[in-house]
Amino acid sequence: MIRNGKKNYNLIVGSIITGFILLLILVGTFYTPYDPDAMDAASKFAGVSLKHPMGCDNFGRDIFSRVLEGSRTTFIVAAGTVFIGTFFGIIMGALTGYYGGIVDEILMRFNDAMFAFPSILLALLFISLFGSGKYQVILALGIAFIPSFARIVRSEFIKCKNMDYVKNAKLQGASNIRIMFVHILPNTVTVLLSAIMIGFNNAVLAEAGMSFLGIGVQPPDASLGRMLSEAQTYLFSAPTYAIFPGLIIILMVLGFSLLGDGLKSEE
Amino acid sequence: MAEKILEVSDLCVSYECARKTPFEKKKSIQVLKEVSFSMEKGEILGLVGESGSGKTTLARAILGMIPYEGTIIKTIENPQMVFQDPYGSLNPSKKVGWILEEPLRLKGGYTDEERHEKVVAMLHMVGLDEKFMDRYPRQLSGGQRQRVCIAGALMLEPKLLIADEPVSALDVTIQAQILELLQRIHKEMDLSIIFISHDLRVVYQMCDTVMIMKDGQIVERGTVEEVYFNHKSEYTGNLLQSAGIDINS
Amino acid sequence: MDEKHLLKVTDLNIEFHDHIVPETVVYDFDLTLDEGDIVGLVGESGSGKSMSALAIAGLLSRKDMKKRGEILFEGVDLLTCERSTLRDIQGNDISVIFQEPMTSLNPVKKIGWQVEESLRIHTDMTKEERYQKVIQMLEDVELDNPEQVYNQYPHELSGGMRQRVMIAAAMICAPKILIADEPTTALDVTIQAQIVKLLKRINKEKKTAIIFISHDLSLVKQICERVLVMQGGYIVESGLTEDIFNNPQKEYTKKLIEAIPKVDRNKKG
Amino acid sequence: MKYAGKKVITMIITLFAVTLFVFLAFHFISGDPATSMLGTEATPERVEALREEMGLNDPVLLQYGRWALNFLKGDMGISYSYRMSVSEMVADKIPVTVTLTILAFLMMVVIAIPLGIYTAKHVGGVIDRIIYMINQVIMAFPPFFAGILITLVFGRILKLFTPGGYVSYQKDFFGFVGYLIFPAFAIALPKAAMAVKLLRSSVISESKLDYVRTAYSRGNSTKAVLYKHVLKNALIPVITFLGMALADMIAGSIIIEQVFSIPGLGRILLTSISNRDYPVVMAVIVCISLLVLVVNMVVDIIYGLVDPRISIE
Repeated sequence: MIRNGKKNYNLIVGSIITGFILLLILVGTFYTPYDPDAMDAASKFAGVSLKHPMGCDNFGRDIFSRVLEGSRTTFIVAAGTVFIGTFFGIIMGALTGYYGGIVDEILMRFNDAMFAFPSILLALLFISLFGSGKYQVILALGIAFIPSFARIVRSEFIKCKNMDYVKNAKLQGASNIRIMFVHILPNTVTVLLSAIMIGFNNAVLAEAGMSFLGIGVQPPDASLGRMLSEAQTYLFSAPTYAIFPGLIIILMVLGFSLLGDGLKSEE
Repeated sequence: MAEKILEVSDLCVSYECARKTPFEKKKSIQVLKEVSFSMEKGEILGLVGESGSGKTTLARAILGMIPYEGTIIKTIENPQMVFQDPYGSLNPSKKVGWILEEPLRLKGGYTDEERHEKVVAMLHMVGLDEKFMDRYPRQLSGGQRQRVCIAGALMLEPKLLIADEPVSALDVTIQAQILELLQRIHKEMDLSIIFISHDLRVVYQMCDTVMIMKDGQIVERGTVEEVYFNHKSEYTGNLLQSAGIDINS
Repeated sequence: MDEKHLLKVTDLNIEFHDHIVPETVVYDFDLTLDEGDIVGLVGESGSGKSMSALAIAGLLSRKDMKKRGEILFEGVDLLTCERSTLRDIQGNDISVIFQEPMTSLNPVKKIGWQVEESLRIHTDMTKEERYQKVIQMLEDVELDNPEQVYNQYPHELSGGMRQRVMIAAAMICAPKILIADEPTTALDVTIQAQIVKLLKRINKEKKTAIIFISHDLSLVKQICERVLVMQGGYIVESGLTEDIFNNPQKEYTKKLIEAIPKVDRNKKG
Repeated sequence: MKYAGKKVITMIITLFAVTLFVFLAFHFISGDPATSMLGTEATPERVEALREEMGLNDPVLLQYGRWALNFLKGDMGISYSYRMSVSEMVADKIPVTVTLTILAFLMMVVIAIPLGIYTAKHVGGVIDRIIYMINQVIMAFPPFFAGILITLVFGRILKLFTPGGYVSYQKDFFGFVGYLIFPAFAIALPKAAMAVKLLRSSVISESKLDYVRTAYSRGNSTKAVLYKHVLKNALIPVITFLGMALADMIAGSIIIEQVFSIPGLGRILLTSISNRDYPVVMAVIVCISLLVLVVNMVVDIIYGLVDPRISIE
């Protein structure tokens, strides 16, 4: 983490924040102070206290417990989205970038059209056809994210396939599949990693946005975006209800983007 | 008369230009125009020309890397190539050991130990020791990289090596060492070499025979002495003069 | 003060401070240059030849050259003078051409704009006068159709043409010193020979002093009267080109000269 | 000019593909429109009659052609839930969303370009580092959360505007724009932060290139090098980004409209999605796509004007 005598603050701070968030999610998986869905009329809009570190919402549910569960949902959705996007993006980008030709031409035109499309719009289209819910959101965002990953992988493959080491491998008799996935793919890791970081952040923001609109994750699953949309009504009376879920989203995104920047300058 | 290992006749190669619209007619540029020559076993053939003369295309056609018209008869198996840019021809994400073992893995039939032994032997052959196996290409100097490239090309013990500007990215003193290495393996491994270069001095030192190319055609072909001191074509004279070579010395 | 030399560099040291320990790339570099001289700076990569040249052109950060030494141009120390004085000299009295004409030209500006830039900065010429001057200069570096080239972009020209454009831009204010940093390395031999001929002509006709930097000894031998051989940041040997080639004193110089492949009829008996 | 023409053709082809895709998606997945319109209790005969009347028994492509042609004429079909013309429903929503997006875009450019240049000029300085950190945090802000905070701070606490007090542009244009300023700010802020970051890194990487050294060698001052040489090159990637950001903003306004209760395209889209009012959903999605595609086309053309290497190729 130290290079040329200068500390890589991005990497350090990014790791700390991301570590903290991952810890929260991990803890939240096994233990929450209260049942996130348990309502308690007595502690309705309870303020910040030792009993309720982030206060309570309009049904008297413990916000901290709900934030723990909500961040897990958000994280799972984002991770699933990025996985789908990366997996199919790599396959599509590798094949089109490596082989080129008419299939590449058509797929890329299609890709360009999809890419020009804001991913949230595509996800909305999908949701309006297939309904809302956690898995629908993962699928919708995942599909919407494929073009951007495919584009990145494709351009890396185009760059690499003209390199002499690829020609050399071909000359030595390596098969196309081997060249694509053993020789070229490892060289795209740096670029891919930073794309994954950015993609993850976009997925977090998109999921939060969709759940905020009420067309993302559905109850009983808690989600940070949903909490924010519920909190909006009680903004003045219970500002902590909105601020804490918002803060967690910001930290999650901030951590990954600092980490991404840090990794990039480490290269 | 030594045996012929390579015979090229009426070789034509053309590249298609990218079309601007799908309606446009396909255009193509002819890069090689009816090239014919042959090469003998043990020969070091210099291939000289300026950029765009088609020398690299000729090499690729011989190696079967691009489609061509005409005939190429090779009596030797799996010729290998050494590229100009030692930075680009080594996979940056792999260690030297992995890179050198790859041809053996692809061929198959070796155990892990055999592969390892062969790589170590080859590293010694090109003047490096086995600790280089665990290094990445970016940790090597330009000269060391080019040695690794040569080692990689020799792993399958080819009888023909095509070296495309193997020393032009290197400093003069390193250049001299690599040329010496090529000459040594030429003798020790009974290797024929096609040596592509734009540098007439290097070619003179390195090669037995030389072929001057211009615009996809062979301008002149002969032993270096013939071509350098008794050239028949004006273009050759122009090249020699441009390089500041005084042929009367 | 030594005012009779056009350029006098003494004890130039260059250190880079990117790392914890400063890295010295040039030690105690000395050079004198007079009107009409052509001096060669020869060495392998990392020898410090380009860095020395960039220092003379005022293109290095002054904090990297603080250790000691001076660069006197007509008596003015370029390392300590006002920045504006240095800028007045750059492009006007001292010009540079670089190895890669493609990347050294601004990709989104027309050739004419780039060639006349020094005129815009250093003279009060009108637009029309500048245009005439640029056309004349483009003709002077033997470019066909200067009017057409004026309106083209760098990517529309060939490598040789680009280097001619670079020379035109460098020579437009008739500088006293032209620094040529590996100007022909990226070019084909025949083009290389043409560029070398052009530089020689400029030197003869305009009395411009040239510092010619190259890794190619045989090329330097053709062009330069004097030569400085550098290695690892030091000047190993300097003197008249003829003396150095015929009678090298230092081991390294000998090695360099030996490394040039010889073309000699009796080689292979 | 040839280049611009090519871009226009590309856009038209893409628009064709997108509308066909949307049409087919709804055609095959959304179920039978006749049933949707008549409700589940309708007799099969009535449904069949309506199907015939609506042309639903024709081949799909013919239906697409008819739909597209009507769409071009301004007839976007009839809403299932409101039984009124979709065109009428959508028509007065478009100016709202477009104004919101344009406002946000202008704010982004006005904030990002000067700030980006400033930070690039002072790389490594204290202010640069502070701006970098602020930037990173702002980029992490979900736009709707920014909207919520803006409502809280500027609306509830400082009382600079009345949350929920949207004014129609037909009634009071200036009041309308005044109300949109804060939502536009919420949309612009994260994008502006990204643009600052991109411009900064673009200027820095351009400054390392050889032509910058050439510019200095001619006696240019640091300022002259930045403004006359580096900036134009550095802006090329930023233009692409601005185009994408504008497209994103059109889509992003869907969420912000919800936060600030603005009756724009986003609002109507969401209501229609929950009502399964497919003709409206389709119309809004196609309208937004059209806006996005036009923006992309304009960006491509500007790109060609700025970068001579593109248009000539």
